[in-house]
Amino acid sequence: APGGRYPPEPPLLRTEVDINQIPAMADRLPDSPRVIDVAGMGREPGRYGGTMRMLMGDQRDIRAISIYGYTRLVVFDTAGRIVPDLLEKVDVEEGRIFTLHLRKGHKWSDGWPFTSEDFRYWWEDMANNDRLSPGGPPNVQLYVDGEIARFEVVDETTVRFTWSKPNPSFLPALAGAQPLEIYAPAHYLRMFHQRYADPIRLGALIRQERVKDWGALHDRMARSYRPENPELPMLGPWIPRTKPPAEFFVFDRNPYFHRIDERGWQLPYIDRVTIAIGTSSLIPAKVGAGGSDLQARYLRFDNYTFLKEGEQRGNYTVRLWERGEGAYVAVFPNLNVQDPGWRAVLRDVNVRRALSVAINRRDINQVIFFGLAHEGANTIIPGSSLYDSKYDTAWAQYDPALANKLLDAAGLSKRDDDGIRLLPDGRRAEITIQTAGNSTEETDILELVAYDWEKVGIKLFVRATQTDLLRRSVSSGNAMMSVWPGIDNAIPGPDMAPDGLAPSNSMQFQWPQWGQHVETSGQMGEKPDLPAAQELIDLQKRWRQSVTTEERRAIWQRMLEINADEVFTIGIVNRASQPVVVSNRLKNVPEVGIYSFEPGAYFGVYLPDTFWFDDAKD
Amino acid sequence: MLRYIARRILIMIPTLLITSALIFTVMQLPPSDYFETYVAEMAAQGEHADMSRVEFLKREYGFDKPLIERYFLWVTGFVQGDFGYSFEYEMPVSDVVGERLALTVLVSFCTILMTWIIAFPIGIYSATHQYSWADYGLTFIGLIGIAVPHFLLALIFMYFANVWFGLSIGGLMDPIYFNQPMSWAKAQSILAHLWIPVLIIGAGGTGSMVRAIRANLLDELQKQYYVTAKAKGLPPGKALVKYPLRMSLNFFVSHIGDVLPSIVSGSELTAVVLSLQTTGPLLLRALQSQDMYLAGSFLLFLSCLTVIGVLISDILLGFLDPRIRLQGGRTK
Amino acid sequence: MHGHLNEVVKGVSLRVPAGRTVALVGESGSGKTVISQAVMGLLPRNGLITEGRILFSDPLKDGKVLDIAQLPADGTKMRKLRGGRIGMIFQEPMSSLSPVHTVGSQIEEALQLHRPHPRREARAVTEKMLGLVGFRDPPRSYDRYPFELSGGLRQRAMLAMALICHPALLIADEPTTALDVTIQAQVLKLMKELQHDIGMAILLITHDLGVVANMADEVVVVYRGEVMEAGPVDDIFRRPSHPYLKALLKASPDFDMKEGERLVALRDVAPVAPTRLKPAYDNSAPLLSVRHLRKTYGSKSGGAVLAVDDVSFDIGRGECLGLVGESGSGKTTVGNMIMRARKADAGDVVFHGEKGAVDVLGLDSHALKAFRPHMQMIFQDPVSSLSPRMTVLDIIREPMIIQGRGDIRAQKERAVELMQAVGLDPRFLNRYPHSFSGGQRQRIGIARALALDPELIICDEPVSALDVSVQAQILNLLKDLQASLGLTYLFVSHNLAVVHYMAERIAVMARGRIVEIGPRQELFRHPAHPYTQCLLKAVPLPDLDRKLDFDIAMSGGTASDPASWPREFRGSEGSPLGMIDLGNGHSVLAAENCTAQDIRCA
Amino acid sequence: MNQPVALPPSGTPLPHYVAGGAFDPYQADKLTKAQERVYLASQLTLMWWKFRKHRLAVASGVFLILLYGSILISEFLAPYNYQVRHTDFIRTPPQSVHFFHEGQFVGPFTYGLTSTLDMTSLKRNYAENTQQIFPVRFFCRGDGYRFWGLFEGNLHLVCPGEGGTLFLLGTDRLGRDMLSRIIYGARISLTIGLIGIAVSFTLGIVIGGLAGYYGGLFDLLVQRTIEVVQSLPTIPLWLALSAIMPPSWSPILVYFGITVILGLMDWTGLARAVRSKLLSLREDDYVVAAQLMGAGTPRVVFRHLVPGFLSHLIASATIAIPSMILGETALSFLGLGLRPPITSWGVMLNEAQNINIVVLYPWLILPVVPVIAVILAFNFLGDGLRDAADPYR
Ligand SMILES: Nc1ncnc2c1ncn2[C@@H]1O[C@H](COP(=O)(O)OP(=O)(O)OP(=O)(O)O)[C@@H](O)[C@H]1O
Ligand SMILES: Nc1ncnc2c1ncn2[C@@H]1O[C@H](COP(=O)(O)OP(=O)(O)OP(=O)(O)O)[C@@H](O)[C@H]1O
Ligand SMILES: [Mg+2]
Ligand SMILES: [Mg+2]
Repeated sequence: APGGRYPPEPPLLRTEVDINQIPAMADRLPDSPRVIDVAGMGREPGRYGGTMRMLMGDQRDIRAISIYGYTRLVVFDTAGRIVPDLLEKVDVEEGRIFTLHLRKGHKWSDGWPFTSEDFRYWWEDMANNDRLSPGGPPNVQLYVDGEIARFEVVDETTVRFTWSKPNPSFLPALAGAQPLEIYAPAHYLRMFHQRYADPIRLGALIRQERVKDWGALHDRMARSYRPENPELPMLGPWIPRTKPPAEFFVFDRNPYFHRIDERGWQLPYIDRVTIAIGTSSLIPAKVGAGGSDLQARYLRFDNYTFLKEGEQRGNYTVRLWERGEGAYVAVFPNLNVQDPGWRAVLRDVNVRRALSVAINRRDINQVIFFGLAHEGANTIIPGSSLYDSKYDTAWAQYDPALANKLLDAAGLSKRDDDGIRLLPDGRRAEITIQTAGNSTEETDILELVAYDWEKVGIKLFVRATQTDLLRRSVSSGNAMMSVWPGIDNAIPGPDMAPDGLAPSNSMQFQWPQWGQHVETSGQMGEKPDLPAAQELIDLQKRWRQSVTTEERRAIWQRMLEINADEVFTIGIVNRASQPVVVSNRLKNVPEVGIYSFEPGAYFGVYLPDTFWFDDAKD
Repeated sequence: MLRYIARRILIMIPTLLITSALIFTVMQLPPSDYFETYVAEMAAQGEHADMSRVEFLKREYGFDKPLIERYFLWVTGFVQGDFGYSFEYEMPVSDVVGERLALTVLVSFCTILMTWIIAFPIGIYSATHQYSWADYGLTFIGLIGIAVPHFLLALIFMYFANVWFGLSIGGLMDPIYFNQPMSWAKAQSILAHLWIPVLIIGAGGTGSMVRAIRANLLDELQKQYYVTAKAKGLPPGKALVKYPLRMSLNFFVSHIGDVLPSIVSGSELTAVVLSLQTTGPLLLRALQSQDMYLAGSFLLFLSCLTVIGVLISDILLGFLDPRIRLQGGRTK
Repeated sequence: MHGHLNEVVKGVSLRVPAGRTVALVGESGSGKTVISQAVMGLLPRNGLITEGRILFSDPLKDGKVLDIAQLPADGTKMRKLRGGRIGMIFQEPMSSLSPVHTVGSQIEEALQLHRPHPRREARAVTEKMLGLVGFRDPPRSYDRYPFELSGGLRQRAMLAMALICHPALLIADEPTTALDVTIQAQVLKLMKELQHDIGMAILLITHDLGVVANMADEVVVVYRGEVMEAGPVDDIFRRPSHPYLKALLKASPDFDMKEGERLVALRDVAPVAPTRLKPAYDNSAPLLSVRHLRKTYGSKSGGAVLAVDDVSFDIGRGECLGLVGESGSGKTTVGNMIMRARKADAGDVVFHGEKGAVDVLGLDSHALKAFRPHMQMIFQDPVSSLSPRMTVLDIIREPMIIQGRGDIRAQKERAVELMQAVGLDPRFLNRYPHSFSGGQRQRIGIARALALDPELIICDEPVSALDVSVQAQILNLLKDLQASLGLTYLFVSHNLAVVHYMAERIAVMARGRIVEIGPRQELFRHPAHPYTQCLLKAVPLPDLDRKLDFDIAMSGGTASDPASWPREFRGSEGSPLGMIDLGNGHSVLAAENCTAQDIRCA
Repeated sequence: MNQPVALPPSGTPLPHYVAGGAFDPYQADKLTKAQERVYLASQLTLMWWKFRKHRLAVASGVFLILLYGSILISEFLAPYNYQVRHTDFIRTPPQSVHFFHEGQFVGPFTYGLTSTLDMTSLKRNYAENTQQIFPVRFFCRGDGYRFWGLFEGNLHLVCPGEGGTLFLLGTDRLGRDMLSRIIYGARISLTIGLIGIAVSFTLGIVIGGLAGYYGGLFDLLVQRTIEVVQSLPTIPLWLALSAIMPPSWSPILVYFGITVILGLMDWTGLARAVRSKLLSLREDDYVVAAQLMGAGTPRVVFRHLVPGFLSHLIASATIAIPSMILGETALSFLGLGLRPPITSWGVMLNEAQNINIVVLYPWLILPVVPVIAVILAFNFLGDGLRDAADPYR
């Protein structure tokens, strides 16, 4: 260990080490652990111990531990660069040959070595097994133009994935908040696999778990993203101790976690994380009573004042982070709407621009966000190296006169007695916008938008449905317009796939049919017939074949430009504030940060394993 | 009597068959299914659902089979005690429900008990002291219990219980006792938390019950047989309970069967607001996310209880009023 | 005291000495019941004592005097008195019993309250009491519900309840109206015995001057809430001086009345104007023929009750057939079955209307509705047969509304007219039934039955709750209608004098069968059946010189017991019973192989 | 009237007493025409006379009539148009009306409001500016509205002074006047929900009544139907409904539809109560009497039997009213109820379902007050009706 001083054992593990249940720290760590320079990050190296309490609204939210833990083969750092994490290093040749080097001596949470065998098992016995994955390896990132990767085991700690063409989305996928997983704890899962397991024991297990067959059993036991199986060996900082169903989940430190701080202390500092499940609407109240040590999920901006007033009592501080979506709320005109009249109107770029400039974003920002959000289009935000304010300001000014002019130009110049414009086919310009109605903020914003639009002669009706029904009616073309947050990842680097900017899948609210067309390689959906959309598709294709970062940057910029200019989606505000409640005892949580799922895994990039409690008893 | 019960139990079979078919159909009615909701919810959090996994699961759960077949699989399973598999929890329904049932029964039982213990004396008092100040006052309080939405009451209570008594917000116990085996401390924590849900869930019920008892009793207080009872020299309280009160309980007994299903279903919306670890929120969530078998089996279980409850209340009605027992079966 | 509108009892003073019987007689609605309620502290909600005292001195407490009027109505003191020291028999036994408790338990409750016994013993005592008041099978009757009992049986249950505690004062409000004379004699005797044994004082409220003459030591006559005349029974019967009392005595029917003689009512009322003409009819053809009616009631305890057994009779047009008999012998059931209010198990009922014969039991619901106006019924229980939530006006109008007779105005006018005809003040029209006295309610029921001008009326004890003067008025009214409209009656009554006055022919029922049927004179003069003979012997007469010999009459419960009858009238294996014709339309139920001669001799 | 007779001491024989005075059996009989009118009054008239005596019930009735009257002219009564936002006055606490300024009578007026933004707690604070006085105006021109959506108007009963504000119950998160929203909200809250009650009551009484009256096979079928209906899961039903409701339907229409369906599913409890009561009442003599007069089933059931159960019906109706007024709260939980910009008490309370509001902006909970008031009023009205229909009073 650096510094020559022998680091202390974490209190939670001391007894076990003492009675030789588990090896001492030096033997638990890989030969070359990942060293996190805590002080170098401007933080304070910490102390072991303590329990971090968190609250969630649903049992499935326990996957937060895999997200916040953010342990991947490779990870994004706060600057958006991909760096090795579990891996010692990655070699990339020609953008198509990926050689992954594992850390020697790295162990699963049960102490079993983490080796190439775990990759092989996944590749051969899971991804290419007829029962577990009937159609071959399921993940799109493993294919390039329909070609599947070639997998080889180089040696005990080295594996290689090879394609004949470049695959720029491979590494970002491995680093994703919801990652592409290409390994599994073979030594554990074998006992559920028909190929390896003793049939009698397997049969007993199947009965015991009350599942249909070994496939279902294996599937259930192998899930790692939502850690429901406490037996499953893992690699993250905290490992589950509770078997669902439960209301309270405990996660204990992983004795074999591969990161250390610069002093040689094994991370995480915090011994234990707990997640209590309860009604989501009560979470702000519970947090306000000091019920959570680190909480952002289920807190909304409008809880801020309440939370602020409870700071004393709850012994916490509320911080405001910036949200990382392209838009807190964006309006998505459906370019594939069934109604031919409206389709024509919405495909007219002037109409979209007009609708955008007709919105008084400042007013909305003031009324709802105290002016703390940023008024702008649905695009990337300054944290991204690709950011340029021109994308942000394009057609985002408040200019009703311009809006009127544009609408007139688009052939909506006639109005009826109420001042509502008439479509070319004579109908009133009444837009029904569908929303999943998730928050009052959204409802309020829509109300304000409706007010603004009415001034330029467009009437807006809001209709709320369930999320799934909303998707359904958008993709079937019933919905003419919908509301949803903007681009998921608004701080991308050029190496991240620009999928959100071009038609790429059927879940895109602005062009579901075109997206589906691309997604299914033309088997379903509609062929895009708007030149701008076609260009976006081509650009995206080019990105997929690109090799250099520079090339990709250019593609990104062009795509952003097109999106900004065509106003396919109408962002209202972005960089909205996200309250983050941090216990006063909890150290190393950044004052400000970007709260976003992709990239960054919410707290993940800020390395929660380096957070610690100042009152922890050592 | 035994024959009557046997006959009724026989009739239950077709009833439950129809009910199960209807439940199954209604569960299918929404245009989407569990997986669509699942995908949509994932997307709402910026996550992408693994479509191939969804396909895998759909096959696992037999979504490729025709509806009828799935129905029969479900019903026959139900009869054999296999209640199906919850999509959301990915485990057998009985495992999901199991734990919560005890707490639900506890909460509902206390609630019902409280409702009765409070409502009966007050209802009787209000009826016998009609238009006294106490009657007005109790009416007023009862009506507030009915009129203020439960969620608001719940929020207010929980917040102030937290600020003043330091009770943890929501839930039936302090979070540290979750997952722990029952202990004295845990029981105490449960008791300390129980009163809020009991009070809030019970508030509306108590108010309504008081009103109903009062109204029904007022009708009976004038009857000649009550005079006879008094003429015998029965103490007023006893006379009241034995004669008019018993007669006025007709409405109450006809609903007593509902207690059975409600004891296990737990008041859903309120339980959600109160974040109780009862079955109510589970069922609600399952219905919303279209976790078919979880919701369906639970509902079918509830309707079994409904049917049994109706039977019980019919039997009790017969005991309460021999006119029904001896002549009720006849067609006019 | 004040009702909410009117003063109903005005300054009545009376006393009931220990061990004696005071009879309170008076016109229906004159406040007798209210007086008794006041004594018990059980006045209805809208009544209160405005002035006066009610003094009670309990012989057990050495005559310490208590003013009941001052006691809090539901206080412990009052409760001790009620039931224990003062027993009360309510006028309407039918509705005074709780429908959901067995009669036995209701009686036993009173016993346990004031004379606690161990459980088993209590039941035995109760059953004994049931037997004393004439229940045939006490252990079984203990477990029966009031609605399973006939009117008379319910009244006996009430009696048992009041007597079981051996009260110091018994207030008996019309205790025997629903009982046939033999049982009546038995019950009266029981009361007398108790009086003798424990020195019980009795306040007897009754309309039956015969009972008064036989029971009372002193008599108080009230009229409109005021005492008209009071004195020892001798003075009252032998030297009546107040015109009201004189009228009363004159108005009671007796067996010595001549054919066609009219009763003298206190006041005459204008007869109701008929709404239809009297049809020309042939008196000989029956209007209603009843054949082989039969009804069995299932019972909870498994045992079935054969209530009506092979009953057949005819009623000619314009005729009045009297139906008398033992209480609980199935008279009401017969009436109900004819009316299709109950399903008959077997038998035929044919109604020979203007449009030919109608098979009443076979009518479908539609035809039945159209047929209803031809037959109407006056119910035995005047309380429960009036919808408690309808005003009298609506009650009387209802049949006209249902059958679509006339417009609202016409209906209202007719209602007023009917009220006057039955001797009720039209001012009562907007009151609810519960605020009427027993006799008043009964008259409402009569008015309702008359509203449709039916051809046949089944009168089930139509005048039992009426004092003799009003009774005379009603009977005259019925007779007038019979004459002017050709109305036909099936007239059920326990009061043989009334039946004698009304009926041309009389049928006697016992144990579910008609035991004797024949023209009035014939039957009264030559009763053939032993039960009929008993009946006639047991009639109490309002004549101090012809007092009832309770011991002779006291064949009571046994009078109807076939075991006590001569062999000829008992059915046996070899010789089934049949109707034996005695000539003159007089027949009697006897063994089929008997002749008229055998019977005359028996 | 006779003087009460003195009774002889006990033990002595009763003397023969004969009342004096004239005896006229026909005394006091004839009615005058006016009397006759009174005594021939119909039952409804009688009930009305009785009802009038019940002061609280009459007051409640008047209150409800006024309230229902108010929904005809909500636009006029509300000081503001409920949709107008006051961006400068977001979440203003209720403002008080003053009469005296510096000890001097001015008549009703409000002070000006100055707002400051507290950027650390992100809260808007409001203070009265006693320099500015805005006398409240009456019958004045204020916010424009479309009366019943038909014609324009701007007349109001009260308006704030020129340039001033009059937020008697404060404003909500968008700066809309709460009082005005409550006044407008009454329109929906007092109408649509009650339709559900009407539907479920009609069904409950009719079906329960017939089952109780007929008994036997019919009763059996009805009972089984009730069991089945009670078992039907409503949420998937709503989900399905909300998917098939034509998008062109206005939210009110959708809500209306849902209420009716809610009513269609909600009759079972009442039906069971009615049924079991009738099972015991149907053997009573007066029922038989009615049948003997030829009364058909509907008449027997609804004229004779159901009135005996009226108290319970009235009580259950009053109990059901709150759940219907607030019905949309439960539904909006599923995204199905009414939503803004439509305003109803339930919607407003639903917006208040938030810890922030309970703690920081409690005046947003005020819509419970009209709900409680309405329910109390309905209840006392029900009491009055019950008593009026009660023959024993
Ligand atoms: N609850 C009541 N409300 C109003 N008036 C009543 C009430 N009860 C009785 N009355 C009236 O008081 C008067 C006396 O009634 P009461 O019952 O004492 O008569 P009664 O002498 O017993 O007559 P009957 O022989 O017919 O039973 C009657 O005119 C009756 O209408
Ligand atoms: N609903 C019933 N259930 C069972 N038994 C009944 C029922 N109604 C009447 N009974 C029995 O049937 C027999 C005949 O009753 P019914 O009422 O016809 O007698 P009744 O001749 O009218 O007597 P009363 O003169 O006392 O009124 C009685 O023994 C009675 O107990
Ligand atoms: Mg009387
Ligand atoms: Mg009878």
